[in-house]
Amino acid sequence: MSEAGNTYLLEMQNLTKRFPGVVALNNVSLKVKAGSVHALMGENGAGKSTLMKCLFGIYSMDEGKIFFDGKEVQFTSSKQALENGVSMVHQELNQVRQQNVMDNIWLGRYPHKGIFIDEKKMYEDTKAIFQSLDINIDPRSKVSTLSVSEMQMVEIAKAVSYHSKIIVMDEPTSSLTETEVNHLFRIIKRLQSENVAIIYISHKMEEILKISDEVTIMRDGQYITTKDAKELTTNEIIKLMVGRDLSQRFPEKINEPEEVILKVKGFTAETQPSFSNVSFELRKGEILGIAGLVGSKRTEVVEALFGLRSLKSGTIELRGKAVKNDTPQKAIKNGFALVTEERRTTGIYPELSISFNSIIANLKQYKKGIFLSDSKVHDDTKWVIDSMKVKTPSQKTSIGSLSGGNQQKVIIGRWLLTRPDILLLDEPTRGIDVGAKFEIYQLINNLAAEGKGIIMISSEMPELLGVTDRILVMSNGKAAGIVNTKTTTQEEIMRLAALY
Amino acid sequence: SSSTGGSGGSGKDSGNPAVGATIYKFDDNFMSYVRRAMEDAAKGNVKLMLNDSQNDQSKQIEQVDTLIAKGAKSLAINLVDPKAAQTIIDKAKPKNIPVIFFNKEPDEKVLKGYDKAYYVGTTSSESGVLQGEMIAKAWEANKDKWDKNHDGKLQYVLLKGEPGHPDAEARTKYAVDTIKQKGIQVDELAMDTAMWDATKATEKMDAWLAKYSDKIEFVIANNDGMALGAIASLEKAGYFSGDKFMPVVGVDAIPEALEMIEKGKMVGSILNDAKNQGKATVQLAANAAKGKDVLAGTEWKLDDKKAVRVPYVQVDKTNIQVGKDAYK
Amino acid sequence: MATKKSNISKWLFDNVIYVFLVLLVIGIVVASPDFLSMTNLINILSQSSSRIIIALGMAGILITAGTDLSAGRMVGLAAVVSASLLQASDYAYKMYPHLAELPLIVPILIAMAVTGLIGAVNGVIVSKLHVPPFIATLGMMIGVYGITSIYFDRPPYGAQPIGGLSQSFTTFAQRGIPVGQYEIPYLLLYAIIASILIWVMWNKTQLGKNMYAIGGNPEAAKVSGVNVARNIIIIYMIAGLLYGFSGTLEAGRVGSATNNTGNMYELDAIAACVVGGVSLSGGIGTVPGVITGVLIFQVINYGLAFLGVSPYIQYIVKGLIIVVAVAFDMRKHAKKK
Amino acid sequence: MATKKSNISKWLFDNVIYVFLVLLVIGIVVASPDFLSMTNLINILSQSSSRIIIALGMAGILITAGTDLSAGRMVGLAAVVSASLLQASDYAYKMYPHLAELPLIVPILIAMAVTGLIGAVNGVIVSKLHVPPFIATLGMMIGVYGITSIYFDRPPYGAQPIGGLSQSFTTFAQRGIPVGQYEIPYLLLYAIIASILIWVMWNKTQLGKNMYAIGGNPEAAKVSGVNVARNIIIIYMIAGLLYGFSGTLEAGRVGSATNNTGNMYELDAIAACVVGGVSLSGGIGTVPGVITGVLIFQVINYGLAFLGVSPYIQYIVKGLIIVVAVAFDMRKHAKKK
Ligand SMILES: Nc1ncnc2c1ncn2[C@@H]1O[C@H](COP(=O)(O)OP(=O)(O)OP(=O)(O)O)[C@@H](O)[C@H]1O
Ligand SMILES: Nc1ncnc2c1ncn2[C@@H]1O[C@H](COP(=O)(O)OP(=O)(O)OP(=O)(O)O)[C@@H](O)[C@H]1O
Ligand SMILES: [Mg+2]
Ligand SMILES: [Mg+2]
Repeated sequence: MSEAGNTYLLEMQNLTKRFPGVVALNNVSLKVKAGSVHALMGENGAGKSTLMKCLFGIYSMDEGKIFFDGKEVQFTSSKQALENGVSMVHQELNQVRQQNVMDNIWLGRYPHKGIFIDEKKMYEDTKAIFQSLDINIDPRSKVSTLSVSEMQMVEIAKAVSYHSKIIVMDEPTSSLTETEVNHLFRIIKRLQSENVAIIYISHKMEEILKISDEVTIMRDGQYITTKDAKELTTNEIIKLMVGRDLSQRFPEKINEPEEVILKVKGFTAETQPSFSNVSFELRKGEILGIAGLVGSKRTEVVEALFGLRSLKSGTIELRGKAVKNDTPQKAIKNGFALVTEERRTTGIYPELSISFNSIIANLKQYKKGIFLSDSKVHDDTKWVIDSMKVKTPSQKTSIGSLSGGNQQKVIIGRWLLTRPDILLLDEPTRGIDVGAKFEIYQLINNLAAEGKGIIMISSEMPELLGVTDRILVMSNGKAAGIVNTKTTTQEEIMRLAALY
Repeated sequence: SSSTGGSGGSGKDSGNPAVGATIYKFDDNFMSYVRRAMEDAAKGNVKLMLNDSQNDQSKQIEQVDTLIAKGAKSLAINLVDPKAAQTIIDKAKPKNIPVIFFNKEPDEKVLKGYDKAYYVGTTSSESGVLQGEMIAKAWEANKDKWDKNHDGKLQYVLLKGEPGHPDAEARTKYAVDTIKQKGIQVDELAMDTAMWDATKATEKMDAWLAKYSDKIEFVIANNDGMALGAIASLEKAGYFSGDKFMPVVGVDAIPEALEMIEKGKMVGSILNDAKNQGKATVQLAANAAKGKDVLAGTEWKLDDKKAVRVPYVQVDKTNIQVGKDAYK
Repeated sequence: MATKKSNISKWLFDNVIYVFLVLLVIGIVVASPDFLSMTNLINILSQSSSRIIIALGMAGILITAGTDLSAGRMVGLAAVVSASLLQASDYAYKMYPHLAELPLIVPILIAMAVTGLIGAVNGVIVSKLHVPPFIATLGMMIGVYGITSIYFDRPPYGAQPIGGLSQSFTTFAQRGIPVGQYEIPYLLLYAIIASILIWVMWNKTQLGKNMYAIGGNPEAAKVSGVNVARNIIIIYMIAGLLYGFSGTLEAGRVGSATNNTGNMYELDAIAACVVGGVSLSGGIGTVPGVITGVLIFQVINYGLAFLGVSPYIQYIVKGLIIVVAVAFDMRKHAKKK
Repeated sequence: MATKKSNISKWLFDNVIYVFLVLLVIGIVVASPDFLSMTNLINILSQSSSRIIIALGMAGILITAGTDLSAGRMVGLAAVVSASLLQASDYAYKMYPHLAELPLIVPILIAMAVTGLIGAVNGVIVSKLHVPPFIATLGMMIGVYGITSIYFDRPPYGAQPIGGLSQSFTTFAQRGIPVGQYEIPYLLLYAIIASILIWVMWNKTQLGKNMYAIGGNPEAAKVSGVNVARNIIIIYMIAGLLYGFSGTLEAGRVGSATNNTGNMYELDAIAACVVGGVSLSGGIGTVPGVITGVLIFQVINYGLAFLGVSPYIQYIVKGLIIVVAVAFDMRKHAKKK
């Protein structure tokens, strides 16, 4: 590393930040050296994003000091932060979807020609940035037409394009596939060689040790420790994060696949290009993974299965009987449940309480005559909070103020309350910390053991290999093959994923 | 303006008795003059508490509640909706508060049902009748020039106020009926509401001129505002310059209309005597508030309908001064 | 100690709008001590009653992230229809000269059925044809005015205000239950009953939860298995029923009805809802909040008239108070950061 | 072949609103062939002109996910102010009897300065006090009406329409450039100039891009370093300037002004914007769309009056057309994915 190694580019000292009912940060400190990758680790709700938002001028801290580049600073707006050499990739994608890619990249700092915007320069500069980062997206395409991973790559490119001294990346890889993650790492290495510091937040353990120089660990809004990455192992990090030993990453499999309960035949979407002629079977008590590259239409298949997309052709057979899931209502009635991929747009009701968010898919269960039973609602909410280990001050707290991971747990809890026979999970552990992941795997396992059929889309190969019984590999809208988890390898799956 | 009862004034504690008044719409150009006349008449005599009913009868009912709660000794009410008189009497009668309705006439039966209720104003139909008479007279005098198609019939377009508004309905009906009564045959080319509004009137007139052009022989408007709007459209189409002319009549005789009459761009209008209407209303209300006979010390007389009549006046080029004097 | 203080200030913060109502009343009382009377209280409450009923219908729609510009015109239609069917048998200018005097409930139900149906049509246009609520109900507002006018402006008497209402009708809307020297207006009772029913609907039924879900995140509602279209239609229909009932009350209260009755009531209703904490972007709103919003407006209207503020100045003061009320309420969101 | 056909249908789909305007005109022409005349075209365009200017101001605000209920009242204020300063020197009932005839530009600039300032205040209330735009501008709408009324209803002549406008003023708004036997109205030129300026602002300047960003995702704008408050204030101010200019045109066009001039224009403007494809939830809208929206409304108004449809039926037809227009436009969004 550089000789500036002993002076810190950024020093955050004793930050405290309170929200109504929560102390999100309690006396937290963080020191980052120039040209280093500093990983920030902690469970969901530990306060990582809040700490970064205090740096970036989104939140104002209640107590504490920040020194940056030798001066004491306290940015009161993101504009100030950006102008002073701090940029950030936000955990929740923050883009103007109605506008195009380059409008988003240059938002807040458009190049001028007189009083007019220099569109040509914008286009060329965007192209140049994309080229240097090896990104292949048309700068003029509308953001709303991009896939989630493309949006995330655009966000990363944007943060890089500020030529900041420090870049905060809050879960930049949550929607990226393995190839793209490697791509990002190349970008990070290059930035590092230009003496840029990176603060890297992620729940993906493999990444942390691969990329980071130092690791700071937080727990419950408290600073725990900062260590050299070389001195740490995954298990040690996990132990420091969750405060106890977590020897295994995946629970022991206890489910026993039995007879086939679901047959999907010849699924073809109405509007193409999309998936076509996808068929598979699911057994009772089985966990079926779906693997594939981004854009391989895994999401669209499960959405169609749940009645959210129209089919051109294809049938669903449930326990030998043909059923039609034209609408989500019918799907739910037929015993399906879907945890969607985009939590913010199709999952949470951000302004409403945790209680509301927990019970909304299950209202029929609470009916007493025409009224809803408050006590049952209360009990079920409590079950969700307890069994999913949701970190919240109360049932009445609005879900929007929870950390991303905790929101996800509530959504999973919501669907478990409906006691589905077939549970569809689209990237269920996205943004979830290791401890909670383990719990969710355990849950999935138990549900399977109880005889439910589970379909799980995931872009994390180890997760698929660690949890599922069989894996359907999608490639470019087609089913490229179904493999047995016990006997397959990462290489085989990758090969199938690139088949078409 | 002097419209308030003073802050904190309930009307109970000072020398002059309090009279509660509601105006159906404060910025109605005619009512604004009545209001002024009322304020003048009230000076040193009664404490006048004025309210703007904003063309909403239920608002007016609520204002009456407030006025009674504030201790009004009599009420002067310019109804929004003449059929709501009974409701107001139902509120005043139990408290024995006299009510002077003005400008919009309640049903006779309602008025007779409460010994302390009176009316000051015109007959609603009169403005229409007078407008019709004026049209007939002008038509007969200029028939050779104005009957463009020489069929002996009067082809008119009519700009109506807000449908359902008593004045709009009465003026429309009685103006046309009166023309017919005078033995003149008429064709209605078009009739549409411009909601009392000059801009809307201009736009309706634009369309009619495009459609009928020279076939239109007369423009009748329920008020001067719309007449002025029509004139703006006519001017744009080249009327009132050279020998292109179109007779236009309105109601209200507002200053701008007087100007148009003088310039020969308008045949005439109907003046409602704001000064005397306002004065009479306050005089009756003041007497009532003081417990005297309502007519005591005034020049007014009640007709058999318990009404003091203040007549309308036709204003055209020949007697324009009458109109001008109204704004002195 | 510190937390106790901060608890109180937190409570004040969360309930700013109730506090504001109290401050407003105190302000008026300071300016004119005789404002503090039972008569004034009863007046304000009874004046608020039919507005509360309208606002509750509107609030449901706003919570689904919709809006309803046709509310006022529906009130007018219901007023005209019910009045035309409830004219006293001895009244000279009856719209239906040969109609016998009907039992009160029949015309009220007819009026409500008509507006309920119109509400449902609004709901269909919004949820099935995907027309934005603003436009759907704007079209309806214009169209309903046309329908009301045609119904209203008919032989034998043409466009005359429909008056001469039967005794039973005016009693129903103008009288009350005698308590000592005062009368508790029936209007107030109707508003209380409506509020309780709506509160139960919003908080204790599936329809209510669905309503919040649709407004909170329509995409998520669809995924959660809510039949979005059906629920929207029902909610617009319920609003229609409430406007219809309120329209009959307006006719009875005023003693007559015209095609202009109810004009612009929707704006008052929306404003009262927003002041009362209903979010125009959907998902948020409570019954007490809506009631408070209406009361704030009515206290302003009544109070300014009572103080004898000149009408034009009243407009300025009213505009100012509305903005200030909400600006205070908004500080709780602004401070989050 | 197939793709060509689907390209045409896609184009029709995306431009449904323009197609609708054409269909509307065709419909009226079929009903009354003499509708197809140069005079009618000029009339419709000149009637649309001042509305286009208002709608463009409104559209900018809608694109930021705001709204402006005070637009109509600002138009009225500007009309009254400019008319009062531009009465012919020989007119008998002048508001300022001793005021010399001013050069046209002075009163126009004064009127625009007043409404521009009010617009900026709206922007401050929205962006700095975090009052929802609906309430901020509702308060402003009520307050401005009070101010206009006080200015308007004054001695010597009280609440009389302010007329007797100077020749230069009426020429400015009523005349045009002679072309053959017709006149291209100046109004149309003003509207065209305003449209071009606004188009440039929306599409070619930082302010425009920021406007879309703020409406599309205010959080994103903020974290990208956009000064959201300042941009919002400027956009509301520009809208105010446009309303002000349009108000002077209204006064000049009609030849007089009252405190009721412009009443409810905001509703027309919002409706025209939405019909023209501006999203009330922000982030979406184009200048040609807004212009088309205004034209659709004006063709409906003018066409129905031209056809001589009875007034009440006009309301029903107008309501229907609005809903149908947007329902068609919405089909492009409606399809299940
Ligand atoms: N705007 C807010 N209002 C109230 N509470 C908040 C707000 N933002 C964060 N919190 C709370 O602060 C705590 C820390 O949240 P934060 O988002 O920083 O966690 P995190 O470490 O980033 O978690 P994750 O890994 O799930 O993203 C949580 O308890 C959260 O509920
Ligand atoms: N062209 C597009 N326009 C709009 N939305 C798109 C488009 N492409 C993808 N999406 C959205 O992105 C999401 C993922 O798309 P897709 O089904 O193609 O990928 P996937 O294989 O499911 O990948 P992953 O599961 O990693 O998201 C879907 O919800 C889809 O609606
Ligand atoms: Mg986070
Ligand atoms: Mg003739």
